[in-house]
Amino acid sequence: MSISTKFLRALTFGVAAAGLLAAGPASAKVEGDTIILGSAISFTGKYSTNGIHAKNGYNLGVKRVNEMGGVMVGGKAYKLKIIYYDDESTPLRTAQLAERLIKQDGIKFLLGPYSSATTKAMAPITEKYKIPMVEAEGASRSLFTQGYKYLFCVISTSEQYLASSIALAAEIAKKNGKKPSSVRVAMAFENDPFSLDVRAGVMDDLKKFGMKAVIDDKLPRDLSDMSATLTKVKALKPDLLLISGHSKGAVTAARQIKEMKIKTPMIAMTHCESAKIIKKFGDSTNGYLCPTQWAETLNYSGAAFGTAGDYDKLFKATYDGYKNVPYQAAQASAAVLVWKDAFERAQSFDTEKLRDALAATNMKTFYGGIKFSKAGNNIAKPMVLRQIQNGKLNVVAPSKWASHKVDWPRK
Amino acid sequence: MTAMIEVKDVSKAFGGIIANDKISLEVPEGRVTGLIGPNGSGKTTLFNSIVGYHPIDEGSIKFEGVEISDFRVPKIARLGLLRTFQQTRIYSKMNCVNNMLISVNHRSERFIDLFRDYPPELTEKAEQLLDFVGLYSKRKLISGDLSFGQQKLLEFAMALMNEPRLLLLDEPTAGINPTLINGLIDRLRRAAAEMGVTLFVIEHNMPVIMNLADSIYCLANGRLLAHGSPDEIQSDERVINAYLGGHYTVDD
Amino acid sequence: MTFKQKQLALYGILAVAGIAAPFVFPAYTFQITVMWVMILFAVTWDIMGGQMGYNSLGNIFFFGAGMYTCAIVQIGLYYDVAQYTASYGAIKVDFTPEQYFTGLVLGIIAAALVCVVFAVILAHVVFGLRGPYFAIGTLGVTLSAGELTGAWEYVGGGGGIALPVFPGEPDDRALMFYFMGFGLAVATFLFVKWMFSGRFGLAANAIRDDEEKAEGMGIRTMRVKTTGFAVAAFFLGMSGAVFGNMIGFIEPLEVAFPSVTFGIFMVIMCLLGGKGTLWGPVIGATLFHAFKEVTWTYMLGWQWVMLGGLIIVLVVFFQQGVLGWMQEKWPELFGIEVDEGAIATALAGPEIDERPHRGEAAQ
Amino acid sequence: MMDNLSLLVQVPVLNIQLLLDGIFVGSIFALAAYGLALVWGVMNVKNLAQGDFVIMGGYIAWWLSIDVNIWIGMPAFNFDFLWISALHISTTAIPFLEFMKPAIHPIFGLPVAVVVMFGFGWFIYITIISRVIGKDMFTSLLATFGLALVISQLLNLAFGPEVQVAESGFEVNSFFDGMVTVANIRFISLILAGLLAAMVITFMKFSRMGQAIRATAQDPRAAKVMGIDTERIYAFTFALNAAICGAAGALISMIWVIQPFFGIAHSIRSFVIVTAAGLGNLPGVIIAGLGLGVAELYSGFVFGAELQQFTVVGLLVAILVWRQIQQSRHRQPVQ
Repeated sequence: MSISTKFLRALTFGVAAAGLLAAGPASAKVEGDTIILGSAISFTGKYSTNGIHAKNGYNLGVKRVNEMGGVMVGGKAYKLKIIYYDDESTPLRTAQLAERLIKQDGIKFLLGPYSSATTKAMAPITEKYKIPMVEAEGASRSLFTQGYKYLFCVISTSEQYLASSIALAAEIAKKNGKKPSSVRVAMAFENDPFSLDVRAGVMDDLKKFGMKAVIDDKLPRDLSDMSATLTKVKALKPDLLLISGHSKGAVTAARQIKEMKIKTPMIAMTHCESAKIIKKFGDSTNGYLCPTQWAETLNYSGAAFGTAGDYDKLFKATYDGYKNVPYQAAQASAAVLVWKDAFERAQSFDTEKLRDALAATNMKTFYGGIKFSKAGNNIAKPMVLRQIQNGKLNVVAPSKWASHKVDWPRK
Repeated sequence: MTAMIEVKDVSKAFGGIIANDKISLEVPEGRVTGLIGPNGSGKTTLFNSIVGYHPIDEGSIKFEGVEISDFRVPKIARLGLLRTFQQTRIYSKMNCVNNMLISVNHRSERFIDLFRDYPPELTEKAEQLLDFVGLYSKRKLISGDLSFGQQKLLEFAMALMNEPRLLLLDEPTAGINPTLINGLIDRLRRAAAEMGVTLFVIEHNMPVIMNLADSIYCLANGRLLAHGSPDEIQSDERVINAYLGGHYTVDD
Repeated sequence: MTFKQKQLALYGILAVAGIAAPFVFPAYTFQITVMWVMILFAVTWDIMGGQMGYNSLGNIFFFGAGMYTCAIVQIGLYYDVAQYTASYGAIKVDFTPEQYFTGLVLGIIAAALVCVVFAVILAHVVFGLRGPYFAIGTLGVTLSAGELTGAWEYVGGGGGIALPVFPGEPDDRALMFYFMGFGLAVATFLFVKWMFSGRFGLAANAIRDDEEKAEGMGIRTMRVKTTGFAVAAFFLGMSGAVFGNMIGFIEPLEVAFPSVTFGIFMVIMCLLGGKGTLWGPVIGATLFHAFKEVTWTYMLGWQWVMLGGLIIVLVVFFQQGVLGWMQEKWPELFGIEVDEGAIATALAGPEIDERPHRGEAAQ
Repeated sequence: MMDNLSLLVQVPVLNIQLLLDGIFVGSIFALAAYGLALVWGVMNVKNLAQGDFVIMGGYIAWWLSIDVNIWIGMPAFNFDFLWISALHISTTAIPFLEFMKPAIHPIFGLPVAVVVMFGFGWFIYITIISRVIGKDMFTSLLATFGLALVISQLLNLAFGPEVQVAESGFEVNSFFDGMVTVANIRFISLILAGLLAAMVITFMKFSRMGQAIRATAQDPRAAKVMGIDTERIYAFTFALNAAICGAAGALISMIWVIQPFFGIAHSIRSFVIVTAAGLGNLPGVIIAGLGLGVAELYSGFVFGAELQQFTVVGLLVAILVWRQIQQSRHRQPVQ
């Protein structure tokens, strides 16, 4: 046998193997009485904790919808089902999986991935294929300045995460007889799309109040130590310390704030509850302000799950090991409800009709109101700010939703 | 008769050990010059100094009138001054012909030449030289598979392929089957005579060097001990003493 | 058929298969495109790693550098890059088709050229390092590049850049990037094949076998190494530019400078196929890509463990790779002659071959 | 940047904080780096999984320190793709196996980590490293890279990607009006690191095994001729390295944080230190380790946290280049 035929064989084998094995199920959007949704989400990699929260949320949403008789389209009840892929928490993989879901699996209805970075990689592709996507985990505001028409997001955008804490700081300054512009702010944000976006929102608010950022550090993604930044905090004594870095950043910060006895009167950080800092660091976390998309104490309610509190109970009963239900899960369930609602109003599986139905969404759920702006983000639901008070998360701002008064300065 | 290499007062020490101490010698063009001395007398160090493997502490080395003591190895090689190694070094995963082809001299090579093919004349020449050292039938073999002696011959052929002006040979007969030494000496001589290559040879095998060289330098303890024709060296008391002190005897 | 004809036939079949693939398997266009890029990775890594014995762990640097260069050119031609990449309050952008294609083409060219410049500069930094230090040093360069880009606000830092959107149908977009990837891979392969057919190939192998000897014979080793590095950089830069646009969103640590994924994949693919050969990297990349896609589909969550296991098994037990193994098994297929009696004769002598000489052998 | 520098001058006491923090963590870096220098020097293995060994040790100490039901707290591997999932569920279903694991203080977790990692190191030596020794230098780098990948991914599957902390619960001391704070655990960890280093050094100097290791490092062939079982020496050395890493990891989990993917950063730190100090240069390793710790903190303070990681890899490149310039075989002109 000659050398070239050998090469040829090896190559054909390789190509054939690649083709065969990747072939998988070439299913369509709707199979029999099942509507198939698709999602690429983080099972591995740095976002996998939250990715799995989101997956649990999606699954609970699907389970509940199916239990309630499924989705009624054209007088027929359809069950929901989700095909998942693991995006490994990297946008590189998400983009590939988006193609795969749409082109190979024939998915026409998508649920979003976890994190802004991966959603940023996914949105241009769904947009190109005109496949509607309801996402619940990508908050970056820049997603909604691109004019995407097929992207719908049930959560509040990222610039709102820490905005209310700045407003609160201004309020407190006034109450203490100081000008809001005298507030000095220290910031430590992870160097990734989500946190940079939160930071951009904060910068706008600072400008609005005339406040000054005395520290503006960006935390590398695999930083295991913040003591250099916190040493600066000690020296400069800011009035407000803002931290954003997913769960990882929250744990590192909470630990070192405790250990370095940082005395800043007001500290706000994202992802407190998904990082479980109360359990880990106990009393030292008292007084932290934690923005949240959703809280089980809010008096929202909707058809599928009842009240926010009911959802909380159901979720804890369904999945082991949750002390607090992370909002990442709740909003994922809400995204499934949005799809159900859209199918039933559109009475069709046509993606264009569904897109229009999604755009016209206006519903009340356990997660709060959902109504999309032209850009696709949810404008019917505020972010709330909770404070850790004696190991409990209590809503303290905005005042419309507040159940407790804010403790200032924190102990 | 002009001197091809002029070594003047060259010293080289490693740490506290003085390997070469103010050595001066000359290698005349077109001749075979020998370098002998007991183990550890500094012969290989001197070779390394000449071809540029390490800086020298003091002195001067001139090749065809050009001071080369601050040049580095490749540059000196491109001037036409080449050496073979005591521990034979060839490109062991390439076949013999390719070993030869890559050994052509790089004196006037331009950047663009890197992307050129070898002209057929070169392959022809490579095969001729392989034939000259008796490796023709093994030309397609991977050179690492050759026996030690054959590798040594290949290395010699590679050096000739480079068309050097001067070739420094470090113990060409070490490890070669004694019955074949005469054949090798014959080839060395023919290389010198037919190809106009000046040879400078380190050798431990006294009969070989006496037979081969036109003149011989003897080193001992890092110093130049004696210089003369083979006959003079053979009868030089100091040389005999130096060797008797070592492991070698000069019984012909 | 003669060897040459068979070879031509093989190339023909592969070319036809490559061109037909996106039309036969339209659903897999994206994955096959990635496969071509993987082949390009493996082939370029082999220039230094396989053929020259310089095992770099940092070649992916050029991929990222090309990606960012292209992005800066594409955007910078029409907008202010700093404003475009600002994470919030981003300016509304709209690229006309003409702007898009001009930007893309110029960006790819710039990526290639900038990477060559980087390669020449880096060559002087890293080629003095030997063995493991070279591998670690190149890895260090790439990691630093990722960290530095992440701290560079002009290009959006860790927030990344969303690249201009292709003005047209998604299927056309997929096809365009497919043919860019395919074309680049083929061009790389042919260029490397041509480059290694001449003096460069022998010089590279000489450096691999014994660099000191090569220097001693007067080979301009630095020139050869720099050239090899620059060629790899040239093609990697272009692949980065194309890949970045294909993904549509780039950021420093995971997309542009993925040193622990793509950066290591290159090496593994070469080892799998057989390093230091022309076809080894191609075969290795194809098999590896297939393996990866399979584990990603059927072993959700465990794919990385599998991959790590594959690396260990490959490196420990199967270093010669598929082609190397074939070469050992059937050397005659590869035009290698083995003298069965060589070792026996070597031991018994005669040392100088007294068998037929040239003239006689020819008859 | 200038602001930060002037801040250091205006509030000089901050330097004490930075220096102290740098030294505390640098001592742990030095410990892990010493292990690397050991396997590198003795068996010429460049262990890219060094950092992952460290993180693994950290996870052992952390897991022992938390208060969990043994089965729920067991590594929750997701075996969805295999029949093994059934197996996992059946074990959780056995009621009498459900008991609470007592929480063990991380300081007592440290010796456990050392022992477990020693065994793990021996196992890895037999399965992987023994087949890598003697092959070309790149092989050990790649094989241990694969190993690093497997370890970090398994840790991730088992414990999730969250950052974890082994809480010591010790007091924090304040000095200079609260400007300098030192957690007691950091002092303790420094002392423990010093003690461990002293133990290892004494062991290497005076025990028969230590002497055999040093003999093997100098000349494996001669050692073999002298009747030393080099294979066992290698296995022991590698296991010892893993044990040292385990200790370093336990300390890291107490004073910093751990996460499955932080291994690579620790590996690079070890390489930086060993490359800067050279093999077999113990004082060098200690100084380079402490220096790296301090350098990281200062760069984080002065240039901003975003360049803290860069400092480590940047230093690696800089040291390599500097070494290259030093060692390059430039033929100097004769003066």
